Amino acid sequence: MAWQVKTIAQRTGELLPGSPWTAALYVLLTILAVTAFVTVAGLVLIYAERKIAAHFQCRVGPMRVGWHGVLQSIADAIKLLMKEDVVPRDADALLHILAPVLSFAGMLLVMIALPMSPSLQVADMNIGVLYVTAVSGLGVLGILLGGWSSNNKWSLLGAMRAGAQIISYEVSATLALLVVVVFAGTLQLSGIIQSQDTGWWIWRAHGCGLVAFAIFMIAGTAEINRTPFDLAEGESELTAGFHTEYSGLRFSFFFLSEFLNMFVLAAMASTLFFGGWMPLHVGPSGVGGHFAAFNGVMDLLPPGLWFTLKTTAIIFLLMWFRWTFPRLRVDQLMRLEWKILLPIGFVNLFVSAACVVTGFYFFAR
Amino acid sequence: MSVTVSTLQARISGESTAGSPLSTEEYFVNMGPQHPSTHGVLRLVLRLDGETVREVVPVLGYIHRGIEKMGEHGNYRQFVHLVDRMDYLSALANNWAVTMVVEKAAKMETTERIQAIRTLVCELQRIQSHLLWWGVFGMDLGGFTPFFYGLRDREQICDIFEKTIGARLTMNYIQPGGVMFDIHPEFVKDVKAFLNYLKPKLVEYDALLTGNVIIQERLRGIGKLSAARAIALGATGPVLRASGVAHDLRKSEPYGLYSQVDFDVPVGTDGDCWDRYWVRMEEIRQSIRIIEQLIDNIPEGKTFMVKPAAKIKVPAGIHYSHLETARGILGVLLVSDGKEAPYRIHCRTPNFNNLWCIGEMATGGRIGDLVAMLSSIDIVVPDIDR
Amino acid sequence: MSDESIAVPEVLPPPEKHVGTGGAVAGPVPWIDTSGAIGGVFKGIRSLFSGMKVTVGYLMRPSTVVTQEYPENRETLKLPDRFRAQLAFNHDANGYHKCTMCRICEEACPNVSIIITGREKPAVSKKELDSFVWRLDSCTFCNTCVMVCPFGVLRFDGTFESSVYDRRLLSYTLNQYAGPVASVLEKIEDPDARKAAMDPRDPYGGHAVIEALIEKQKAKKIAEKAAREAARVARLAKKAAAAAAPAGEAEDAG
Amino acid sequence: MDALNLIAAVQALHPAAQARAQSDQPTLTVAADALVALATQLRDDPDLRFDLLETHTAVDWLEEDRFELLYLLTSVPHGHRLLLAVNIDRDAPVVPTVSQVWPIAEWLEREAYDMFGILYDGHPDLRRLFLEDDWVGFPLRKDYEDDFMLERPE
Repeated sequence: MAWQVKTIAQRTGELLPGSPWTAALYVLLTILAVTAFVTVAGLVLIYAERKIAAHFQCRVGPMRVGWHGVLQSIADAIKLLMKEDVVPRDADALLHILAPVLSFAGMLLVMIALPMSPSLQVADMNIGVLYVTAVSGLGVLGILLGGWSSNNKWSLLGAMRAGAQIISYEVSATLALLVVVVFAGTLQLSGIIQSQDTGWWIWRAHGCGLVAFAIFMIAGTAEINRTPFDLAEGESELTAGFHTEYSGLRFSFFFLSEFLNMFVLAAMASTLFFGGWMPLHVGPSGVGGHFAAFNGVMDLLPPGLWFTLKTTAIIFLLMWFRWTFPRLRVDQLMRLEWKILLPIGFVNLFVSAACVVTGFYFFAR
Repeated sequence: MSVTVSTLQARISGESTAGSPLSTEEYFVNMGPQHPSTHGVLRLVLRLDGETVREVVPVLGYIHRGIEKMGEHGNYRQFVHLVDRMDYLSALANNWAVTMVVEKAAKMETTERIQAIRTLVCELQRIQSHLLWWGVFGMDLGGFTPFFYGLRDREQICDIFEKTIGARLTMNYIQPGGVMFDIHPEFVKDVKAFLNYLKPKLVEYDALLTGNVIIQERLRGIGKLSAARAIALGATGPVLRASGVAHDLRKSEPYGLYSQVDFDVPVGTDGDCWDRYWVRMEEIRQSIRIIEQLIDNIPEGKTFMVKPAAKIKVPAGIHYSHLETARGILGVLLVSDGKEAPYRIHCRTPNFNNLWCIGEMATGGRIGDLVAMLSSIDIVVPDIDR
Repeated sequence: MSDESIAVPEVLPPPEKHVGTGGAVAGPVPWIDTSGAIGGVFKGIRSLFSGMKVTVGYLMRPSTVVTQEYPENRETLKLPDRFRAQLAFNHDANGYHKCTMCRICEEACPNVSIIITGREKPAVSKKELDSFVWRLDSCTFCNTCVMVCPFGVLRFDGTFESSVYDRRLLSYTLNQYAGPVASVLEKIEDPDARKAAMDPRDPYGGHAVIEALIEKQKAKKIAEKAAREAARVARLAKKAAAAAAPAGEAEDAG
Repeated sequence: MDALNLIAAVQALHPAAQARAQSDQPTLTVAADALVALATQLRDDPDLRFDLLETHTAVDWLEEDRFELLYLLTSVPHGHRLLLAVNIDRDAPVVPTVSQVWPIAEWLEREAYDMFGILYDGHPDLRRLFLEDDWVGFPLRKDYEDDFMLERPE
C-alpha cells in the first residue's frame, strides 16, 4: 500500500493559481490552527505531567478545578496572564523581553515540519531533518539571552550551563539522527517515514537503531533540560536557573516552550525510530509479503492515531525519567557526552554505514 | 592590648586567590537566606570561580530567637518546650537533654518505664528525622520523588506520636520527672505495624536512591573529611561517624535504656558524602533493631514521679549532660544559682558545630557538590541559630 | 576559613566496643562498581531500571495514594483524643466550671498566653472568676497548664479549624460565665439566684481584657524603666569611684 | 580516667590550675595567660588527648563583676571530659583565642563575642555571628536592656 502524502503547503500551492484569496485564508487558518494546537498541547502536557508525577509519588495531583482538576492548567494560564510583568531594574530590558519569544519561536517553527499523519503536516521539506535540528537550536539562544539579560548571577550560571549542555548534546543527537538518515537515504521526514513501510528502524537495523534511539533519547532529554539533565534550572542548586527573574506571561512562554519541546522530541523520536504515523509493519505489505495479513490488520488503525500513541508513549518515558532520577553534576554531564555518548555514537554511525553498504539489515530493498 | 572586630563586609571583600592560568574573575553569590536547598534561612556567601566554590562564608542569625536568654526568665519546666524549637526534628531528644540535666542536678528519681518510653520515642524520632533527611537529600540532588516517599513514611511516625503525645512536631513530651502522658494503649501495636511497614520500604529506598548510579557517582569522594579534621572541627553524630570515628554517646555513655539493648554503631571509612548517606541509612536499621528489642519489654511503673506544679530547685553550680540526637551531640550546660530559674543555660547544638565543617568540605568543589554536602550534614537551621 | 597548617594530632583508633558492622536488618547496600568500561555501564543502567521499577509500581497501584483531601474528608477525619489544638474549659452537665482562680496555670504558662481576671464584685464567694482569657496567637501548645491544673478544669481539644480574619478574635474567653465554681453554685437552691450569680461571657471577647491589661502595664513599665536607669547610673558611679587604678586600655568594641 | 585522677593529671601539667567547686564535671580554673599553652598540652598529651572542644561559652557574673569562660573538652579516644574555667574582668573582657588549638573555637568564640562582648585576642575573624554588625550591646549580658524585650506581667 502506497501512502499518499499531501501537506498543507502543497494544498495551498494548488489553490494559489485559481483562488489566491482562498489560499491566503487557508494560510491564515493554518497559522491559527498551529498556534491553537501548541497552546492546547502545552496545557494538556502540563496537566498530564502533574497527574503522572503525582501518581508516581503516591499523590493525586490537581483535583479542585474541574473534574479531577482537568481545568487546572487553564486556571494556571489565566493566573500567569494576570500576573504583574516584572523586568528587573538593572536588567537589559530589550533582551529580557526578547528571550522568551525567541525560545518560543524556535519551538513553534519546528512544529510546521512535524508529520502527524499523511495529510497532516504543514510543510514537507526535502531537508526536514536538517531543518528541525537547526531550528530547534534557536531555543538555546532564548535561554542564553534570558540568563544574560536578567542580570542575576544564578540566572547567568544557569544560562551558561544550558549553553554548554545543549550545544554539546546536539552533537550526539545529530549523530543518532544520521543513523536513520543513512538507512533511509533521505533527509525528508515523510521520506523517512515511507522508508519504514517494511518495519521500524529501531528493530530493522540489527541494534544500530536501538543504540541510536537510546543516544537520541539521552541527548534529547539533555537538550530539553529535563531531569536528570535539568542543570540549567537546577532548582536545588540555582533556585530556578535562567528563568529566575521571569514572571507572568514571559515565564509562561518559557514554561510552555519547555513542555512543547518535550512533544517535539517525542514526535521526532517516533518519526525517526518508530515510523511516525506508519503502522507497525513486518516486511512488505503487498502481494508476496509473509506478514501481509498482519500488516493489513495494523493498517486498520488510522495513521494519526499511530503517531499519537507513539508520541504519548515516548512522552511518558520522559516523564518517567524525570520523576525517578536525580540530577547529574556539571562535569559528569560533560563526561557523559564527550567520553561515552559521542564515541558510541560514532561507532554506531560507522556500523550503520557498513550495514547500509552491505545491505545487511532486515527487509533491505 | 587591643582586639579589632571585623564586619561581614570586610570579610567578603578579599583579594582574588585564583590560581588558574586562565584569566577568570571571581564573584560573590548569596546562597540564601531564601534558597531551596539551605533548608530554611541559612545564608552562605559563596566566592565562586565559574562553577567552582573557592570559599564559603556562612552568615547566621536569620532565625535567632535567643532561646538561652528566654531560658533565664522562666523556670526549668518552662524551658523544656523552648528547646522543641531548636532542632525540631529531634524535639523529643531536645526535651530529654534538658530533662536529663535537670533531673541529674535536682536528683529526681525515674522509673524503668519512663526510661523505656523515652528511649522508644527518641529512637522513633531518629527514624523519623532520618526519613525526612532522606527525602530532602534526594530532592537536593534533583530527584523529586524520594521527598514524597520519605515524607509519606515519616507521617506514619508522626501519627503514632499524635496518638500518644498529642503533637506531631513540637512535643514537649519528656518532662523533668517523667513523661507527660503514659503511652497510648495502641502504641505498641502501631509501632510494630509501622516497623513491618518500613522494612520493605527500606529496600525500595535502596532501589530508588541508594543503588542509583547517578547518586553514587555524585556522592563518592565528595566533601571528604578526615577523622582528625572532623574532630578538630567539632563535628558529631553521623558526620563524625562517617569519617570513621565511632563516637556515639548511646554506646560510650549509655543513657536511658541504651545499655540494655544490642545495636551497632555504623561507621564510614572515607568521610565523604556517600559515607554520611550510608551511615544514616544504616542508623535507621539500627534504630529498628533497638525498637524491636524494647517494644515488647516496656516495664510497668509510674510515668510521672513528681507533682507537675511543684517547683524544681536545682543546687547552685555547673551541671552538664549530653545525649545523641539524630544529628549529633546535644549538650545542655546549666549554671544555677540555686534559684527557681536557671542563671545561665547554654545548649551545645549539633548542627552549629556540624555546619562549621562546610567551609572545609566545600572549598574546591562545585555548586552542585555544595548542595549535596550541605544536605549530607543534615542541617536544621533553627538548631544552629537557637 | 580552613587552615590546614593547624597541627591536629592523629586520631587514636576508637575503643573496640564502639565499632559496629551494621547491616543487621537488611543486607548492605550494593555499591555499584562503575570502574569497568563495559560492565560498569551495564551495571549502571541496571541500577537506573531498578529505580524506574519502584516509581512505576506506585503509578500502577492507585491504592497506594496517601493524599488526604481536606476539607472533603471532614466527616472521616478523626484526630486522636490527645491532639492539642485548642484549650478548652471543662464545664459539667449544668454548664458549671471548677476554676477557683488559683492562677497556677497562669504562672506556669511559659509565654503569658493565659490571663485570668477576677470579678470586682463577687456575687457569692470571696473570689470569683471573671474571664479566663487564652491567647491562641501566642500559645505554644506545651500542655503545661493542663498538667498543673489541680482541679482538672482545663483540657486540650482537637478542634483545629481556628483561623479568623481578625487577630483579636484569637483571644478566647474560655469560661462560659463569670461567677462562682460548681460546688458553690450547686449549694444555691433557688434557680433564679443561681442565674443571678452567673454572668455569661462571649467566647471571642478576650481581647478587651487583654487591652485593658496592656494599658495598665504600660504605665507600670515606664516607671520601672526609670527606676532601672537610676540604679544603673548609681552602679556606674560607684564603680568609677572604686576604680582608682586605670582599668586597662582594652576597649569594649560594642 | 575518673574525675579525681583527671584533675590530678592536669594539675601535674599546670600546677596553677585550681579545682572549681560546685560543678558536676571535673572543672579547673586557670588564668587567661596560661590558657593557650595548657590547651595545647591538653590536646597533645597522649594520656589526656582532649581533641574535641565540645562547647565553649561564658557566664556573666554581674554581682562579682566577672565573666567566667567555660571550655568543655572531650577526649574522643579516652572518653573523658574536662571543664576549663577562665575568669576575666567584666570591664576588660579580653582573653587569648584557642582557635589555633581547636578550629571549632573560631565559631564558638565568635558566638561568645556576639552574646557577651568577650574579645578574643588573636582571633582570625572576630565579628558578630548571629546579630548584625551594627548591633548595639551584647544580649546575654545580665544588664542588657532592650526596649522590645517583653517582660512577664506581675
